[in-house]
Amino acid sequence: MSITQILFWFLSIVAIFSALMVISSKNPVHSVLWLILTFFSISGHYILLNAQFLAIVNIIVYAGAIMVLFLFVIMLMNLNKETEPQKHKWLRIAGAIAGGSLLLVLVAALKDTDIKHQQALVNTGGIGLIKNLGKELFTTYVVPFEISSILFLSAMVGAVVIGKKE
Amino acid sequence: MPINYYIFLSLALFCIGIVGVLTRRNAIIIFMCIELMLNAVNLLLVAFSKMHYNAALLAGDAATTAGTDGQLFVFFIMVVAAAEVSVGLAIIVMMYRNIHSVDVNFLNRLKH
Amino acid sequence: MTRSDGGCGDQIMQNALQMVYLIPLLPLLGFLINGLGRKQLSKPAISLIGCGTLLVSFALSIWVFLQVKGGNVHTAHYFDFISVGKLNIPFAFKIDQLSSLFLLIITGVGFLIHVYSSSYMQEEKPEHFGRYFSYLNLFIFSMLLLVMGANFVVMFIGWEGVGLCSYLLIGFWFKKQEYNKAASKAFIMNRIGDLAFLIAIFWLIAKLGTVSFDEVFTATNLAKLKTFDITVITLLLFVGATGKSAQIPLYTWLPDAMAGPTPVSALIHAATMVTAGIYMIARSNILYSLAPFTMDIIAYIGLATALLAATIALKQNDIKKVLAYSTVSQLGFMFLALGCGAYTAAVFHVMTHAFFKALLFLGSGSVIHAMGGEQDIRNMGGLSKKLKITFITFLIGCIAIAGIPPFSGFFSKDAILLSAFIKNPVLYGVALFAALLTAFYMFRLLFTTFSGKFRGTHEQEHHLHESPPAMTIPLIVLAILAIIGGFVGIPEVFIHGGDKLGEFLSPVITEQEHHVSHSTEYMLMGLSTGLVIAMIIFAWSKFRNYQRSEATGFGKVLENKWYVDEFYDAAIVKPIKKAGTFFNQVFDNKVIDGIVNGVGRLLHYGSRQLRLVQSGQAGSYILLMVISMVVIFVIQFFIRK
Amino acid sequence: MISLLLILLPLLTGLAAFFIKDEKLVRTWALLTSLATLVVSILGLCCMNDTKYLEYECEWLPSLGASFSLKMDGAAQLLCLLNTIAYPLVFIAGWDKTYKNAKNFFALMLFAQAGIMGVFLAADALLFYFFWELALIPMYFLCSQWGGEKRIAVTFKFFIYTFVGSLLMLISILYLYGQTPDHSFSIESFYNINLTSKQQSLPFWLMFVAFAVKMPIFPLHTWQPDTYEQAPTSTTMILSGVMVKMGLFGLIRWLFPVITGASFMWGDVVTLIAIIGMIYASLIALRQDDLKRLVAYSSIAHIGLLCVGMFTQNASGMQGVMIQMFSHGINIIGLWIVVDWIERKTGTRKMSELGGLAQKAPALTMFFVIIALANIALPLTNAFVGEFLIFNGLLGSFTQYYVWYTVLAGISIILGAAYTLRMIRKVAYGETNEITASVKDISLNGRLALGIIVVLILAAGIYPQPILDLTSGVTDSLVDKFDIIRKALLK
Amino acid sequence: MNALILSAILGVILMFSGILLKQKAAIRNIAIAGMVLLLVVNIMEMCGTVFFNVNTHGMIVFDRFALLFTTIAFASTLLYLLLSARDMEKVGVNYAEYFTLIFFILCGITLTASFKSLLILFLGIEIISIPLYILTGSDKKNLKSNEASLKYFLLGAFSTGLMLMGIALIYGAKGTFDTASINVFTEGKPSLLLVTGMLLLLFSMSFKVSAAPFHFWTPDVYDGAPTVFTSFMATIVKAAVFIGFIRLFDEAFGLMQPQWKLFVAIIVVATLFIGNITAVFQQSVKRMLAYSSIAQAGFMMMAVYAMNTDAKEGLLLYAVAYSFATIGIFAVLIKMKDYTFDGFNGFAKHQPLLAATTTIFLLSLAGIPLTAGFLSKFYMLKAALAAGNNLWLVIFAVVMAAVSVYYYFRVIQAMYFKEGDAPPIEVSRSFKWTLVVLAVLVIVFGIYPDLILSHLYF
Repeated sequence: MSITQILFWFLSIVAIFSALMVISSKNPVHSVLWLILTFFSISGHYILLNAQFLAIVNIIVYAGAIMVLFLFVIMLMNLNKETEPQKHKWLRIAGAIAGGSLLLVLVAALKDTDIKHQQALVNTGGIGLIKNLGKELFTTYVVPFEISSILFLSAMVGAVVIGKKE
Repeated sequence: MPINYYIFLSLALFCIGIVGVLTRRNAIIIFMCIELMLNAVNLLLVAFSKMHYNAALLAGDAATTAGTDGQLFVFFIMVVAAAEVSVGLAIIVMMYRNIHSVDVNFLNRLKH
Repeated sequence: MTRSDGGCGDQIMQNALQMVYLIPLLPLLGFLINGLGRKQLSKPAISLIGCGTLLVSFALSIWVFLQVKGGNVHTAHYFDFISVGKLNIPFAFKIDQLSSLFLLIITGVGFLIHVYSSSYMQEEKPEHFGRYFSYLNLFIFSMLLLVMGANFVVMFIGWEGVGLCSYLLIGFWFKKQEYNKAASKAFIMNRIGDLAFLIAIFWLIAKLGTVSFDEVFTATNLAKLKTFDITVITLLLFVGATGKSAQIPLYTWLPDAMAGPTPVSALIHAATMVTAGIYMIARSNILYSLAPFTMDIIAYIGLATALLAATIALKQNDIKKVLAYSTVSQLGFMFLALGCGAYTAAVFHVMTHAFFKALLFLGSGSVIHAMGGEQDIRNMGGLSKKLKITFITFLIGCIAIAGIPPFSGFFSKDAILLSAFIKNPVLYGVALFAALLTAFYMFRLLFTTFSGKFRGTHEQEHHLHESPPAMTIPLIVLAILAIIGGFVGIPEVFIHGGDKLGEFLSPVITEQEHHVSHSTEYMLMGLSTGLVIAMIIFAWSKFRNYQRSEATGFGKVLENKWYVDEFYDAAIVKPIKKAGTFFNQVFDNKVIDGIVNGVGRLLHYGSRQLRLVQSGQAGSYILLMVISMVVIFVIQFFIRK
Repeated sequence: MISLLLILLPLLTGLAAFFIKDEKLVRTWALLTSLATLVVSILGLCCMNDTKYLEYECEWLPSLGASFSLKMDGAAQLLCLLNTIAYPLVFIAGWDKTYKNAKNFFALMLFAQAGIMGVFLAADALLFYFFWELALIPMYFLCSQWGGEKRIAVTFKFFIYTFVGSLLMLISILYLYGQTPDHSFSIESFYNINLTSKQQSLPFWLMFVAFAVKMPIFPLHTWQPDTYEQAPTSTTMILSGVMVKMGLFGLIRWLFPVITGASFMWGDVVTLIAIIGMIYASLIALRQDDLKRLVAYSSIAHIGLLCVGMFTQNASGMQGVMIQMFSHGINIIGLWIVVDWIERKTGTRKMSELGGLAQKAPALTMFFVIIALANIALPLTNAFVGEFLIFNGLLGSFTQYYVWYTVLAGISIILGAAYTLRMIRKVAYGETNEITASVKDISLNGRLALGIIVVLILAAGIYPQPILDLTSGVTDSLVDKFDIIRKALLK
Repeated sequence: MNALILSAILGVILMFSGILLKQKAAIRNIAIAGMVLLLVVNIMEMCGTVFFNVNTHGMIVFDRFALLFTTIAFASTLLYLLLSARDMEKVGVNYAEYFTLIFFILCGITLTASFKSLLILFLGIEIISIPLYILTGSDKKNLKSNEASLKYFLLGAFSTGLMLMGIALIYGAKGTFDTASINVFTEGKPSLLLVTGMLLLLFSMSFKVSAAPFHFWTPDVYDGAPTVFTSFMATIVKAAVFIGFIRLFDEAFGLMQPQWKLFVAIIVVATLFIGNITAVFQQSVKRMLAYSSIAQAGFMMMAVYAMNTDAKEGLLLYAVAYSFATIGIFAVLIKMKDYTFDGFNGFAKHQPLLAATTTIFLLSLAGIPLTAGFLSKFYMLKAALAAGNNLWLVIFAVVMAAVSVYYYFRVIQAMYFKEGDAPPIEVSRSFKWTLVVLAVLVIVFGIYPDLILSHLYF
């Protein structure tokens, strides 16, 4: 059992545990913190998969920007355990069962795919490096890249439309 | 590490996200769960890209760029997610302004 | 006598008989003129047109008759009425012995009755007067079509036409709803018969592909028909006849038909229309001769009708009702004759009956006229002093119908009885009994009406008077005919070759020769005559001066006509009405429409339920989505494998 | 040429009618144009009766294989004639009526005429369906705009009923289209379809239901009495006089020649249903008190007989249907005119409240009686010829129960006499009452319309041969088709 | 390509015009002018003049089908703007921004109609969705609008998640996002990953086109959103997503029909059933139209089911028929004070012209001949029948079409046959004429659809 494998298991367990905590903790602030932890563990996975660039971006964008945004909002509304609305017990159970069965079905379906023995975790390869990605992004993927700017524009306009006081 | 593990891991995260969406009423939490789902997808994509890269290597193509597209896709997902978050939070805030609650079931005028 | 192709071959145009279409055409014209101009024309003008047209066609009929007597028989073809595929139905007239004879009877008696009516209907308003005559002419027209038609379809046209006219004339005084009811009853009962007639025609078409007499009654075609077919066809035709000629089971309309004006009863419901059935069967005698089974049926039905009607007539107090039932009974005799294969006898009796029954009806009309509309014989009596001519003519009529030599009725009825005797002595016995009943009730009628002392109200008595000549002259003429009418068919036993009628009709009517010893024949005649006279004396002793008395026991049953009408009502009319009500109120509304509307209601219900799924909660939406996803995955990965 | 004109004329004049404000003017306009159409159809009948005039074809949807092609065979000519005769009659009879915003009324009426005409002429399945619906839509608006108090619900029911039917027909058409050798909707290629009788069954029933609803055949008839009762009488005349024939015409042109095998196979069943319907409707008519409903149910009975006649599938029966379609159209329009007059003058349709009209309105009564007698097929009226031939065909047909069928159908004829005479008796005869005491006799335009009708009745009753000759071509070809099938099956 | 870039530019222009110009008329005119320009440019591209020639590395291909559809979409949008642009003023203050977002959405529509790579599809759908979330919530003080936008956003994001998961799995199976190369598989059966991904995509696309059982957002969102924008998203957007749908399943999963045909059939049936049946009982015309749009989606799904030439032509025709009719009805509905059926009572008396045109639109939606609605439905049924032995599906669809008549005609009945006092509403002459043009177009395409379809081929 190599170190990478140990890391893999460790990160996976952390990710899943913290994810579970996200959905189970009563206090929204805690959920946010747990979610950040999840993201960190996922970034860890990225590093294991030599996707260094994505790992960094993940931490910056997600754990950094996005989650902070969430945190701000939650603080702003000072939500906490007391104000947290609770779903009816049975509905919660139903939801859990539904999601669980979906997982079950998918896993059962995909447990023996034709590619199941292909290796993902090896220490070679530099495609994840910013150099390669950048090259691709600004040659092949330039059009989608520009298009995504439209997406941002619309999001910005939207935020303005929604957020602006009248 | 066989790819299956990654598939299962991300599926697990994905479904946890779904369960979260189903079990919570706080709009923000629900939204966070959706973000969790997206991250599960990202993880899977990265794993796959790596896998395809390996496959290409084993096929003997030393200078392969296989799998790059997967990682770029992840990049685009993050872009979209960011945009979504900005809009989504704006909407939630707007609602909160009006009803001082983030309970998705609080507003229930539209039905039947 | 082959049907012309296209109708304009030379030899046909040369044939004078091609002109016979004038005979029905003139009454039709009369109908149109009187019908459309009934508001404008004056009464004399109307009666002139009505009678005049008929007089002319009567004259033409005589001319035609002479032609035929001269051996010139002819089928006049005018145009193709219906021609579909192989079926071709021409509009053609057939002029032969049988039809020409009937032409004479119809136009002749018809003319007399027209004349009679012109004074009998004087009280009517002009337009109703005109309506009356137009109907009468229309009737003559259709009756002529009936007898002149060269195929079953043209015959059927007339057949239904006369039904229509009788409907119109029974309901002539349309303000009285019960009259209209009687009219409808007549029409519908005729319709039942007509349906059978039609089916018979279709059967013929299906089997032979033709309906014209000239083609059907040829040996080759008859050979094509199986016995079964012939029996069915003849039976169906006979059912048609029972409708028109008031036989069991369809006779009940005729007595009710007396609602119409009396001349109408005389013309349509005694002299002419009701004998259409006999004409039709006589016309197709060749067919019937091949269907012994049908013949038996006809004989029994006829006899039964004769007896039943006679018994009913015993207890009737309405002068016209008595005559009506006697008509039914006489028709029964005619069918008996037909059933026994004595077609000539039947036709003979049709003729004589036309004379004396028309006479009797017109006489009763004159009585009613005198009594100011009174028809109940219990309120009459002793009229012989005031109404001399009426009384005498009526008496002649009664003698004739009773069948006392040498009056016309004797010969025809004797011929019938003889034929019955030849077929089966039992039949003869029953028939004789019916004949005796006839004599009895006719003279009951005569005595209660004319002898004894007057039983009506005083102003009726004061009002009593003999009818005007326009009414009495036809009476006299008919009386003479009733006396001498029989001499055209004197039995062989008296004069060799006396049976002129038989000879005349022999080309169209083929009868199997029968042979009974002269002694038997004499004996039968004597027997019947004797008994009849006895009956008359019995009636005289009983009703010389009539005392009013309530009918009891069996008499009541007879007075109520064996409750046949009630039975029909309960057995047929009521159920039909019930079914109609049920279908209308329950089945159509509740069941069928209920299903239709039920679908709509179900839709609404489903909609109301289904929209509850749209709970308005994002959580539940996603839950449902996830569940359906799971389901689809399961189907894809675990079930479809 | 003629055929195209027959459709375009009412369509365009109808459009024009939308813009004529003045009521009197638009009424005149409608009458004149309908007369013009009549002239055209007569032209097509007598002097220009040559295929180069009667047929028309131009490209429409080549991608679908649908073309705008019109074909005018004998049956079509007869029915177009009926259509063109009916409209002037309706307009004349309704001359003294006033409608709120009349221009729409007359425009829609003319549209309906165009639609019906198209149904009779279309030689392309898709086009046929188009016109089929087109005839329906104006009727829907007419009935629910100018109808009685329950009009909306009733008319809507009528619409849904027929719409469902026609949609089923659409499926059938599509199915058959799939079977055509050259994927085309033209009638010729429909005639070239060859399927086994078993395969034909489904499309047969799908299509027959559509026609059965239109006719209507028991048990799909429940829309009809309500609609006839609620619709404005002018519309009812068209509905019952002309539109009903669309269903029968569908049988003649689209069902029998295309799906011959199944039509033969199911002939017995359909005949039985239709006969049951006849008796059923007659029994109900016997118990009706409302004049309109009575006429409606009697119409159901008559249409049932027509359907029976079609399914005898022999020359006599189908020729009978041809002439009877014409006769029924004329007669029932006459009946409606009378009923409408009575309702307008007395304010009631209840026979129990009527009576004694014969004294007050002799002319009306005369027409009434004549038409009623024609309605029960008295000889020398047009209906007799038709029913005679139909019954003859029925008895001569190849169904194994033909005798019983004939007898049963005959019963309904007797019942027909019963309820018709009952109607005459209750309406025209008897003493007058306070409702009928003040009735005046029918007005001039009414007399004119009824007079024309009576003339037609007698003319067709005494000398029907021209009509029979007109349609013999169609029936003969159908009979040949059926003979082939029959031989094939009997072997 | 012209349209894609120009629409983006126009979006930006309008964004600034909101800052620079004060009077709304000017903004509106710019928008409409821009729209015309967009339409022209797109048509020019159809005729072969391409201004910008960008190498998209085969991610976007503007083929005949895509261009024809975009033309249709732009034309409908133009008509939509002509009819309803004025009414956007009522929604809120950010007048220019609304146009901006609409142009961005058009940009997304162009992508969705012409993608060749799942990435572009994803971006396109997102560019469509995100502005729509905004527009739905643009009536900020209105709680219904808030609720609608929140629901739409949450569910939309969720379905995006599904879609991404699907794409990821497909990537895992194929190692590419290019539709063409996804569609080839050497081994007999497609791999489980591929199938799973395909199904997830099916779900998310069904969600976007509001096909049952993923339709739940539709009624609430259409009902809650400002009517102006409901009109837009219910027609043009939905049609565009459908085009994306059929492209995806034709080009990427064309060879996997055995795997998805059954489920599409189920979805068709469910959608038709739920949409039609639920619409029957509605009291508000707006909500009824929402459900009817689900029902219509069911019919359009038949094109995906059939997946043949007829289906594609039919889908284009359907897009026209459905969009035009619905835009027209909504344009009238916006003017109404009262959205309930009774609000239409006696409408024909005061507004004969509007009533007449609305009737034509309703007839088209109901699929009555002579209107485009009939032929489009006809194409669908034809395609479905041609697709194979599935008469039952067609019969079901037809029965449901009959049901749809029920609720469409309720409006007609209210307008024409019911007595009532629908408050007289004043409309500009230009509005009336645009409406008439729209109605005429509906009828013209109903008689001669080749006007459109002939452009599909050279």
